[in-house]
Amino acid sequence: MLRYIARRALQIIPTILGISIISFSLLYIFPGDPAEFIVEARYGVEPTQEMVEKIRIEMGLDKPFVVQYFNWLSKAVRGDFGISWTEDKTVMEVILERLPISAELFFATFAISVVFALILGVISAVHKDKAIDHICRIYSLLGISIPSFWLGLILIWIFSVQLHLLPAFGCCELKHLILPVLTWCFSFMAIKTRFVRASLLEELSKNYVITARAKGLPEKLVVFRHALRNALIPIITYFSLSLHHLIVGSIMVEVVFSWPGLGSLLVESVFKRDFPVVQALVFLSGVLLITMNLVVDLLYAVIDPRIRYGD
Amino acid sequence: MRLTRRDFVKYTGFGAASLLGMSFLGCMTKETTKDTLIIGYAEDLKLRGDPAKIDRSIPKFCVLERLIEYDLSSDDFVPSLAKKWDVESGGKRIVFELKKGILFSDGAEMDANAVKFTYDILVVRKHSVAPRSVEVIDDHTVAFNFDEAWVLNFAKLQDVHGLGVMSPKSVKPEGDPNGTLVDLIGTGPFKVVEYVENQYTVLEPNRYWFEQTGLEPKIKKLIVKVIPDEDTRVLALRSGEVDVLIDNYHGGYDYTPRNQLSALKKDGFKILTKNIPYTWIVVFNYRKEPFNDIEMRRAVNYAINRDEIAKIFDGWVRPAWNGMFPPEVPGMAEANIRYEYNPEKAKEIVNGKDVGEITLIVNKSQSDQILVAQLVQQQLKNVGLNIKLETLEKGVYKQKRNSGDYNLRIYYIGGSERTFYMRIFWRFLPPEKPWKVYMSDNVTEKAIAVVKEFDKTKRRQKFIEFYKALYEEAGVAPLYYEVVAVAEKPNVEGIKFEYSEPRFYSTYVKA
Amino acid sequence: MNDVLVVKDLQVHFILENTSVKAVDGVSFNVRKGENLALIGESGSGKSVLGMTILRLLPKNVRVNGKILFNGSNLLELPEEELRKIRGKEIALIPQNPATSLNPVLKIGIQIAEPMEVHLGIDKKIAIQKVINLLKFFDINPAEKRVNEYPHQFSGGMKQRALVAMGTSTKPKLIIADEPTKGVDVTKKLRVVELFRRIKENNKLSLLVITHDLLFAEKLADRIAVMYCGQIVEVCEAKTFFEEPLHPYSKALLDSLPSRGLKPIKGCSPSMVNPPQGCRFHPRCEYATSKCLEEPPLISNGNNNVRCWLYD
Amino acid sequence: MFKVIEIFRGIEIPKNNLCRIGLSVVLFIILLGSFAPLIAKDPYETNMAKRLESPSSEHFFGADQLGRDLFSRVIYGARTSLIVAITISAFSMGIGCLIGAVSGYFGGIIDDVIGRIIDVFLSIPEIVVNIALVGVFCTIYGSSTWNVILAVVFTNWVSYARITRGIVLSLKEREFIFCSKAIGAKSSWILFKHIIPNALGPIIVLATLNVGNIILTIASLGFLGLGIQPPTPEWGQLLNSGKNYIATAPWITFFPGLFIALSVFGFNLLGEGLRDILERRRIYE
Repeated sequence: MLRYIARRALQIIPTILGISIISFSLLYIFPGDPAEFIVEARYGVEPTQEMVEKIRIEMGLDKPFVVQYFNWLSKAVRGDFGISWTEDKTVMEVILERLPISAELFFATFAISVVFALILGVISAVHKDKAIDHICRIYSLLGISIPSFWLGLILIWIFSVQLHLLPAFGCCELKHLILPVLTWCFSFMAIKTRFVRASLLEELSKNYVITARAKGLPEKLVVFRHALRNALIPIITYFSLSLHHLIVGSIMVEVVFSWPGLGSLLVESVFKRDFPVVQALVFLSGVLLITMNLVVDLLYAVIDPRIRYGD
Repeated sequence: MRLTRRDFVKYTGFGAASLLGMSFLGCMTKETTKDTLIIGYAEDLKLRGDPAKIDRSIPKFCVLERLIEYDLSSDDFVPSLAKKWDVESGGKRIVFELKKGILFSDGAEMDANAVKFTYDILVVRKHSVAPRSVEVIDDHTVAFNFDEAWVLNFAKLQDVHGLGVMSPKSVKPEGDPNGTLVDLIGTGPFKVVEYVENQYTVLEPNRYWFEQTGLEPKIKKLIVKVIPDEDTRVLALRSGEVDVLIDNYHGGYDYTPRNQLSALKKDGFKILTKNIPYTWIVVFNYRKEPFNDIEMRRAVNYAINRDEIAKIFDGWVRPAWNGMFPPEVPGMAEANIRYEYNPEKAKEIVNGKDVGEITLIVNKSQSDQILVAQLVQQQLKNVGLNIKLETLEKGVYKQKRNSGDYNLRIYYIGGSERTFYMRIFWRFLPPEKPWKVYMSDNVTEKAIAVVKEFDKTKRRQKFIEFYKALYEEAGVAPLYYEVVAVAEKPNVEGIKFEYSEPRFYSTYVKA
Repeated sequence: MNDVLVVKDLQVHFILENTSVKAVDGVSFNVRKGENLALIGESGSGKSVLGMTILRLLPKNVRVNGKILFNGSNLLELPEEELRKIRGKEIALIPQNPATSLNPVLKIGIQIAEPMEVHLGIDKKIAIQKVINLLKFFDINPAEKRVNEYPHQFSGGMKQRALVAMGTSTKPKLIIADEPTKGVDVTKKLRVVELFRRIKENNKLSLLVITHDLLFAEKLADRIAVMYCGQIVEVCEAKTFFEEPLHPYSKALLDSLPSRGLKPIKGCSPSMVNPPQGCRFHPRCEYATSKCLEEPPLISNGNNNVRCWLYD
Repeated sequence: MFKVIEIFRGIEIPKNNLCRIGLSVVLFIILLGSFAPLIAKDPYETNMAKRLESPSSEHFFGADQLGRDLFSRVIYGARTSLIVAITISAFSMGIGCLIGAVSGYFGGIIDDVIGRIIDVFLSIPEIVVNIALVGVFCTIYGSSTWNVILAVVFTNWVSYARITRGIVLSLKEREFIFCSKAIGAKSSWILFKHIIPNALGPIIVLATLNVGNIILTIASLGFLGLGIQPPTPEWGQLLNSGKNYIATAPWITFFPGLFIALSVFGFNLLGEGLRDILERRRIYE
């Protein structure tokens, strides 16, 4: 088992390197001199030659690309992404400030989506091809088709503008959370519902389910004790995989509701040209995704007895 | 199968009920405040870190006060913290006598040292509006030395980049102009009690200010909420999240979108506006084909129907027919300029000229300006000028502006009252910089004459000459005259403009 | 009433996107009390479908006509809940793929105990005790340890025995064993035969064995029913069948056995979507006449029934 | 085209409900886009007298902030979205399939390297990289439609590469490739005569679903103000410009969003339907 973990962990290293190259290169697509941008962004004045020179040396921008890359990478893996170009803070500080705000939105959405996706998915699978299943399926297609920013605006129009029930924007209280969570849930839940349905249907088509039915078990037991228990393995892993949405997972929702999380930070930073922050966010979200993949693989091994007790 | 429709109804019912419950909770937590005023504002106030970077608006009229103010209607510099002043060395040295007994919100007295400390923040940073040096003569007398003998020196002392006077205790290490801002302490009507970066600032009345003025504070708290996106700010006002929206009108961005003011008013919100010497214009790349040709510049001026453009804003702004500034600006009315809308003439000029591809660049951080640019594009198209519109992110706009990679751009001249003189300096005076809007030997010479002149009456004459020269050369194409606006809920009372700034010391919120 | 199960004119149609397939077409037979009936036929002849139809375990896209009488009640018309009480209690199914027919994430013990819990209302702990006894009976040792293991820890043969244990645990009246020798290599086939004999010793039950394995059927069956292309072509005593089969298909089938000359049946199995007209076997039949284009009825020939014009 | 029909042959498309609805929605959008000049008026023509007019028989969807006919802008928006989405899809398909096929076909170290690259691109969060890239491109070159195309293609080619590689790897083992090799066929011949036609089915399904996704991505970028710039009508950007009128002129927001949702839904339905058909075919075989 340990060897398996080690092997998988080693496998992700090249992928992480690849992502680091992509995120680092973001800055180097620039034909111009980043130092000038930094001066402008940081001091808000027209850059003079000496200021630019100073920044260039200070930030190591005078060194060759490869050297700069390795400098950046060696710091990045320790969580040091340098200093923000627009604020007198380290990039990590900027990100950590916003992380809890994003996390609040994400976990609320995640919790609600998981519960309802399980319920809907099971209902849909069990009543396959009946009206309720069609409704669930159409919903899950709509969920991935309806743009969240539009849905968000429509909800704002209904609940804030027309009914004056809920605030259209803002952060960190329960009332602020409802609309963004609702909006995000709509798509988040749809994908999950679809997955639950598909997984359960796949399990329900397996032979052991026929055995269970042949035993004369009540359908409830067939579904919950037999099929769902098996389906939970892919479901749990898939759900945990979506934890990667924690970082920059809901850009559009955050932007629509001005939720000051990491998604908004990404867009703001793009507009403010605070590229170290953009770099860091791209890198971190990529790394989180890869790591979640790894964790999920290992999780799979833990919850599936075939692997757990296997050799 | 036992997991039946009943279960489904049960679960969805539970879900719906919990959501409903949550929304009721949401309603309940909404507080009805009488003694708190919440302001929606675009920028973080930047009350930590570099003291030279404090936000240009709110802290500087709520927390800080300046030495002098500028009154546009009389074209006079008027006392504020300074009681009176003497101009020495032909204008290169100004000695201020400060008012006595003014207290900072921490109870310490405002004195010459505080003034020197404040302006040293600029001096040590070699800021472009910094005086050469500041001398403390005695506790209540302070002298400023400048390189040039210009009336502009006064403007520099109260321009946006200049600071309101702050206590040396505001920074760490204490009194060090290179220090870090930790707690902004000023003499203004409000003091900072809580600051959360990028989220909000809580201000409370400054007891000493109210004692001094004999006024009674009517609110207990002023909260400035940071909402960077303009649309979200408007929604916040509509949804009752904030009571008031005020503009950050320094540089042509981050204000309440003007094209929404009517809708707000229609829905019962109060809109206060004040005319300011601030004009949106089309800037020509006058060093480059085809707009190095004065005729072509005239053609554009003929082609633009300023009435239509003002309609975008439903009458909240005035169309810029009479020259580069609105008529109330010193000398403007007397200059008696009148732009003409004459598409036929424009067509005639354009007709037969090979002008190549013309690009119009616009900074897209404001939705207003994107609309204006699209309308300008359409109007120029009507006279036979096909324009390629490029809506650019703030940084690229600047970059293209700086590199001269454009033919036309949407830009602004002037600003709030106290930035009026400085903007003439920024826009028309040498040395040549990308943010200048038009410079020619004639116009530049006349602009310099304006900012040199200490005598008000003579200065007015020089203004007229400057305006006329610019008009004759069709240096710019003015579009409309901007206002400064406050949008507030109907129950907010007592916000009033002083110069071009909204003041809150007598504001209250009806229940 | 000597019959446990009577199947009358059973038709099973699979409804597909734009066509339907008759997997079972007009099948009638009966299973007598205490007898072993082997239902034989090539893969795809519809015999497994038939087995599943009896317990209504087929997917939802089928249409079933006819009657399946068990203890006098028609299984096809019973409410789901009533039928559930028969499944696993009165009629047990031993599914055809031991490897996939056990739930991989449930312990064997729990799975075997389930029918007892559900149908006999036996407490879980006691049921597990009974399972251990069953496991011992079917040579799954050490039973106390095995009962807590997962299916993947069992060998193929053990899984099958576990399934048999599960089926017999409630002492049903009829066991349907679906292809019990599928995937079992020749050397171990005898053990399967042994296994099924064992069930019989202890229970007065009937056994319906669905198989394509003639040798296995020979060892176990009292009677044989032969299926071809969704129809039963011959039902007869086992002895008769192996000595002198009536239907040309039965003959051909027996001739294809290695011990009897390894003579393959000419032609291919017909498609179920579009079966041949008349006698379904006639395109491959040596004795085919023009009459065979008409569908033959099931004709009695002594104790046996055969669907062939030859015996008209 | 013949090959396409061949692949889905034997299945009457109208029999599949998903497909039928999806196809009609997609066709509807495509027709709107192609016949925009016939259906709609000039989407650029301003008329300040009609500013923010609500929907009427003259302006079905109302008028926008400059009095332009919103209906026309939405219809022309279909054009923009489709053209850009199909361009992106075509580029990604070209690049992706080529890389995938090369990787799968030649195997060995080439496959290892490309496989790793594919892994990397599969694990980058697409929209994050899209936004970052468009942002950077805008910063350097200013806004243009090519920014959007480049940025999306950068992340989008990988799904094509993966699927082609998979198909090539599995086909490579199948008999008829051996047969071809045995009779001395050239690599390129095998590639074009066997592998690509066989990969076509799954790729068409992927592309259909992909176009839907891309429309959504373009709209998202447009909504953030990073996508296609005004005055060119594009749905996301129309939505963006309408969002500050949500209280007074909700139609500016409503209709473009509806069309985004409709077209994405259509492509998704069609894609799903085609996938069903393909899968069922495989089962039949």
